[in-house]
Amino acid sequence: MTPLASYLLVAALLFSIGLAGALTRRNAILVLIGIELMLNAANLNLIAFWRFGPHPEALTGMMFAIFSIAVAAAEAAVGLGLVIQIHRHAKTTDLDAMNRMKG
Amino acid sequence: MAETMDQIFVLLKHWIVGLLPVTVQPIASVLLSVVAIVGFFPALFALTVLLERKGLGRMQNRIGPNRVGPFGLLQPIADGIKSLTKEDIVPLSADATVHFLAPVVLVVAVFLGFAVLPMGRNMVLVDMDASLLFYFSIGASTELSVFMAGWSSRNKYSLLGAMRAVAQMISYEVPLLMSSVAVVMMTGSLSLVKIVEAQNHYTWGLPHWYIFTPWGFAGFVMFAVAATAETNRSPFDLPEGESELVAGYFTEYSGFKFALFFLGEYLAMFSISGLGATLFLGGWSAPFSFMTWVPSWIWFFSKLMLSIIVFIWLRGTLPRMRQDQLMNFAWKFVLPLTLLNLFVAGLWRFLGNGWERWVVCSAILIVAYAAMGKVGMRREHFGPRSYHYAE
Amino acid sequence: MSGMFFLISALAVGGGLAAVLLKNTVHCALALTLAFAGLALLFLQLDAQYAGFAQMLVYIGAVAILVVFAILLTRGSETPKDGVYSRNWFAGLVIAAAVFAMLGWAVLQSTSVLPHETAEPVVTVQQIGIALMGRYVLPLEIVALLLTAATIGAVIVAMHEKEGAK
Amino acid sequence: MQETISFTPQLTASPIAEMLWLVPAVPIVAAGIAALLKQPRRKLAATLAIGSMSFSLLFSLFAFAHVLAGWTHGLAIRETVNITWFQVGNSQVELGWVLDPLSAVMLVMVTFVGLLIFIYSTRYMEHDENYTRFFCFLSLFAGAMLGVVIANSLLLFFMCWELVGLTSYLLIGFWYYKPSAASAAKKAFLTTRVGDVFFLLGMVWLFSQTGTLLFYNNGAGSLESNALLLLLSQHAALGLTAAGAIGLLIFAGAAGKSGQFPLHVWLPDAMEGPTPVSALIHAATMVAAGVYLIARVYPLMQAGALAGGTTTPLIVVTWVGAFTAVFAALIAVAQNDIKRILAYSTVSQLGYMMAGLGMGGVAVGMFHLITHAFFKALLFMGAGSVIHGCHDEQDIRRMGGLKSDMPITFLTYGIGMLALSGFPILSGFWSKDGILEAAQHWSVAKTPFYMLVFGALLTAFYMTRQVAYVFLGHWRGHGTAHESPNVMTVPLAILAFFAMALGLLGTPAWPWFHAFLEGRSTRFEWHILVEPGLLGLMLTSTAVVLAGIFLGLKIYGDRSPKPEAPDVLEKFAPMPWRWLRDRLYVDEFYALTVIAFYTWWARVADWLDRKVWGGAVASVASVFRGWAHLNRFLDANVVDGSFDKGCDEISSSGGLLALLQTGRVQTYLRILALAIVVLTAILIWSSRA
Repeated sequence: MTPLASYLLVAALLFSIGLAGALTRRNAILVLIGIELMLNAANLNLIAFWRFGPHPEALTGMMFAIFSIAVAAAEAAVGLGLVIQIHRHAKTTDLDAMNRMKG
Repeated sequence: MAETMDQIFVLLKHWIVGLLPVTVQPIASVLLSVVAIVGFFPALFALTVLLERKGLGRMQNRIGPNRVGPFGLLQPIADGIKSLTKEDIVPLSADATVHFLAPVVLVVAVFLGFAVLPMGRNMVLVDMDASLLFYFSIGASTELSVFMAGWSSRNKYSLLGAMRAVAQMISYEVPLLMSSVAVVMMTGSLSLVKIVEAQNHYTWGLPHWYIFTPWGFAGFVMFAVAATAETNRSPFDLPEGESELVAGYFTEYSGFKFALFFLGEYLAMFSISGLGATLFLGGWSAPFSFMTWVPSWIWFFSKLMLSIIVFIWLRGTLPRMRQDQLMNFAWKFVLPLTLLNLFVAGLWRFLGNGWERWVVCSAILIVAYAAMGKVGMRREHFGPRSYHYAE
Repeated sequence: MSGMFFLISALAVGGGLAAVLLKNTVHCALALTLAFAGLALLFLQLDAQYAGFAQMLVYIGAVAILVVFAILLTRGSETPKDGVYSRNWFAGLVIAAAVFAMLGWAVLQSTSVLPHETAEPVVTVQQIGIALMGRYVLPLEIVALLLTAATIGAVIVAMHEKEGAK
Repeated sequence: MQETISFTPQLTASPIAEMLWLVPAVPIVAAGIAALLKQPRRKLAATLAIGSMSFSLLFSLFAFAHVLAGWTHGLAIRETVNITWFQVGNSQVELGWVLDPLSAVMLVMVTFVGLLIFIYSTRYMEHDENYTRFFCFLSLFAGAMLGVVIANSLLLFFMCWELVGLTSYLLIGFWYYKPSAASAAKKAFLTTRVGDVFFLLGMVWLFSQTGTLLFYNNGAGSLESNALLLLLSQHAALGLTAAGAIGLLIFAGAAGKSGQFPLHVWLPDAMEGPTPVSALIHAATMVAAGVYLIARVYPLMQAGALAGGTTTPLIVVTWVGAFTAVFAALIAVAQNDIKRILAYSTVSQLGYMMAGLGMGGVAVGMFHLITHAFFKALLFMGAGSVIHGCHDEQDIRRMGGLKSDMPITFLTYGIGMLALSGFPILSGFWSKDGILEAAQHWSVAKTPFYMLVFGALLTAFYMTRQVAYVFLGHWRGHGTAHESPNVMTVPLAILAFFAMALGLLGTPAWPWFHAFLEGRSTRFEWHILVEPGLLGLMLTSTAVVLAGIFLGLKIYGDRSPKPEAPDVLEKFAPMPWRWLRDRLYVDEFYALTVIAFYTWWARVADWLDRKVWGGAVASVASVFRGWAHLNRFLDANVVDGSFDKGCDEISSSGGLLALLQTGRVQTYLRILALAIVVLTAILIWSSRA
């Protein structure tokens, strides 16, 4: 059976990929995508630790993951709503172009 | 005898698996079931198409297909051959990969859905603990395929159709889930097998199907509505409303891919009817205690076919809705009622076994239905409407 | 069994990479769903059925669709003329790499102390439900509140300034 | 005089005392509701205000009756209800209300006069489009004032006090579109604030010393013997005891509210508000609050006084009061605005009250407060009716001969004026006599007595002058004056009745009021009236008053019909007249000292901000800019593309140092990620070590 370390490594990889995406892409939506990836990586960590932890029956890690999934959904909804609104306002989703409070 | 008839497929499978070397047996049994499913439902699909065409024909004072074979029975085969041999056109500007992947994803997803449906006693491919959740999470991915189809073929009709379809599916997925959550509450399990078993009792020869309770009935009605919309069937078939956008998201599809979409649609219809039957109509359990000798799978499939017939009948009868009406209906009527239905189910659970719970629950639901009809369905939501064009 | 793991994680990582690297935004979104699916499978690998399905339902069913919608609404699908990468992509890349190095190092540092395989936990959905309604009922309520607020907020934020255009 | 067997104190709270909080609560709630009303709901707003006020009046009457019953049975009722508001460490802050003769009398007065004024304003304000807002403010004000009255904790007192200040600000500035009104409101607010700061200081000091702010708490209150002894044992600077110092601080607050000399400037300007407001604020309630405060904390003021002796705070109170009385009366002589004259007379009367408190004790001052409340309200409302009748004309030189045009107003106003100037057997006479008598017997000095007598003369004089200007002679205004409607005259009549009759409660022969407040029994003793000392005093004051009135009539009896004609006294003595007319330049003085200082200080601060800090920031920024320039230079000179990128990063991170606020999301994200890296590194190292 796969050891915990490999799961953690995969999670770390996904996390950094997401981070890279969030850091390098121009498009706000893609930044959001990167953030989603990072969240998922975190969830993977949680689940893995729950599975390998001493008390899986306590369900703590799993609950954490489930809640974070729910929160992530909310975050995505609001984030994308904001992006759409910004696009309406500034006619762009280019983050480099969006560095002023006034449009 | 009845026992063997009931379990015939299971026995058959065991017998075949028994012939194979032990090492491959687990894989083989799974494969067998898969093959059975993958083989059986397309056949059913063929039959259904014929049935639909004939039925519609009758409803429209036509005869329907009657040239190929006796009573046109071979029509499906002809159709199949035609669609297989047809040229497969991919628009130049289309996004070839996605355009190709879309129907595949759809069909795969829909097929996965069957894996958890108990089609008879001990006749379920995987009896997992969260099978209902699995079903819905798979169903969620069909929307994606629809979108892929619509977006990839670079065609405004396709895109509009896809948008409509996705919006509609998402809006109706909520009531679909909610109405089945009531059942889950009562059964205390997400496993479809357990749900069927919970309904498989009889008092005075009558079954304990959930449809025979106030909340169950309301839930079933709303489930049916949501399912119709989920499968883009008339009267909710705007996404492929040929009068508005040629054929919705598979305008640009032809030949085998089109056939796949067609197949996918019908399979979705089957699986969702199967789910409805499982949740509310007691799955494979017999309608009367004295008919339990009839094999369980017969019951399941008869229920399934019954609801298919209802689908066809609706399609032949009802006019198509308008997009805003559709949405209003989903969010302002069905969803609130399903939520209320959850509450009523809870009430039912805690009101004890007396006759009061019948009165109370039915009263609440009827009043709510009437009130919602009065308030939520007012004319300004459904009457003629002024169109604002995209600015 | 391990082979399975590699397959799945390859799927997830590949999806993630594609989601980050592809030029066409919609492709990115689709690749993202791929990554999500891979992650869900990983959850199943870890015997977290419920979490896995929830992941699938929420991410593939809702978030991916949302992203796609957002892309179409913001015309993000056509690639901008001045490249898809931001001005300082280099720094971003470096930093991301640094983060990965750091995390990986941390993991490898601690392989020895990490807990080893325990017996496969038998967690039924029922237990989860009971836990949700019992120990975790307060977080559940809060999350419910949050979701409501988020829904309303999203609707208000994304709503047209002038009413009408339905 | 009367035998002084003190009554047995009675402490347990009766149901009526338990529910006393309703008295302020109801008007405040009414105000809250009125605040939610839309402008056109005028009737409803007025009904709410008047209804709530009459409820309070009813309840206050019950409370009064309760106390009275107790008094007749020989009980000195003092029922307190205290609640712990919150706990700070081990000392807890308490609020509470008290029902004793003092608060009972005050309650009845405030609610009664207030109600009359409310009714009066329904008509006076009827053409104002902010009717609802007006009544909202009015009832809020009344509620706050009632809160002040019933407060049993200095803290609660202070809260309501501040609320009164706020609402007075709102009411004076009710016609905020008039710049004069707006500035007057600001002035009132700020000037009273000056006093309140001292008040707050005193309060904090009191709390730090005694650990409680309750007045009465079954022996644990701050006005009860233990606390007072404790305070007396403490010694502050200048040979004052803590009690004395706190008393002085509190008096500063009181002086601010009831316009004693240094802080009186806001009161005349406050006349910019609608006349009912002037009546409410400057007759019945707000200005009385200061006097009431002194009366309330009298034990503190008096602490350490030997029998018949006096204390530093009381002496200060007396002198300030006496001075204010004369000072304001002098100014009032030379004013031409009908309401301003009344305002200054209010100031001087408040001076009388203070002096009375300082010399004669609670009862004397309070008695004058009550009587004054009635006749001053009467005068203000009469003035309002005059203004109403003369089409919003306020300059008395443009009036005259109204005697025939508005008879009821003239009659009532005349009564009020006589009462104010202390015409025999009218209420003002008795209350003022009480003060004069106290002054006569004051042990410290006789000067206040003469000052007050002179003040009486002036009062009679300027009131006569005003009446002569307004009601006698011939009409000098434009248009024709008309009598006001009943809604306005009836309250006048009622008040007039009380202005006449109320004095009889406090004649030396039957000092019921004093007895009631101080918890003694009393009975008729005619012979006191003919005791030589008192008789002489009464005769002198009568003579003074008559002299004043006579002078007034003599000088202003036949006013020339030309409004522009200079005042008689002006011709007689132009220079001092101008001083008086310009209110002895107090405002100008403040403008030259305090305000000038503030503007100067503000300029200094501005300069500091601009030059010093701004310069510092600018220099830092320039340093960073130089750094960024350097980077750009390096950048330009390095050719290799990837290395170029790297330098680009460095420069952009240099820029990032210069101004962290790039507004670029990804910059922030990058910093975040870096932080993660660093923190993880630290974590691992720390765990390894």
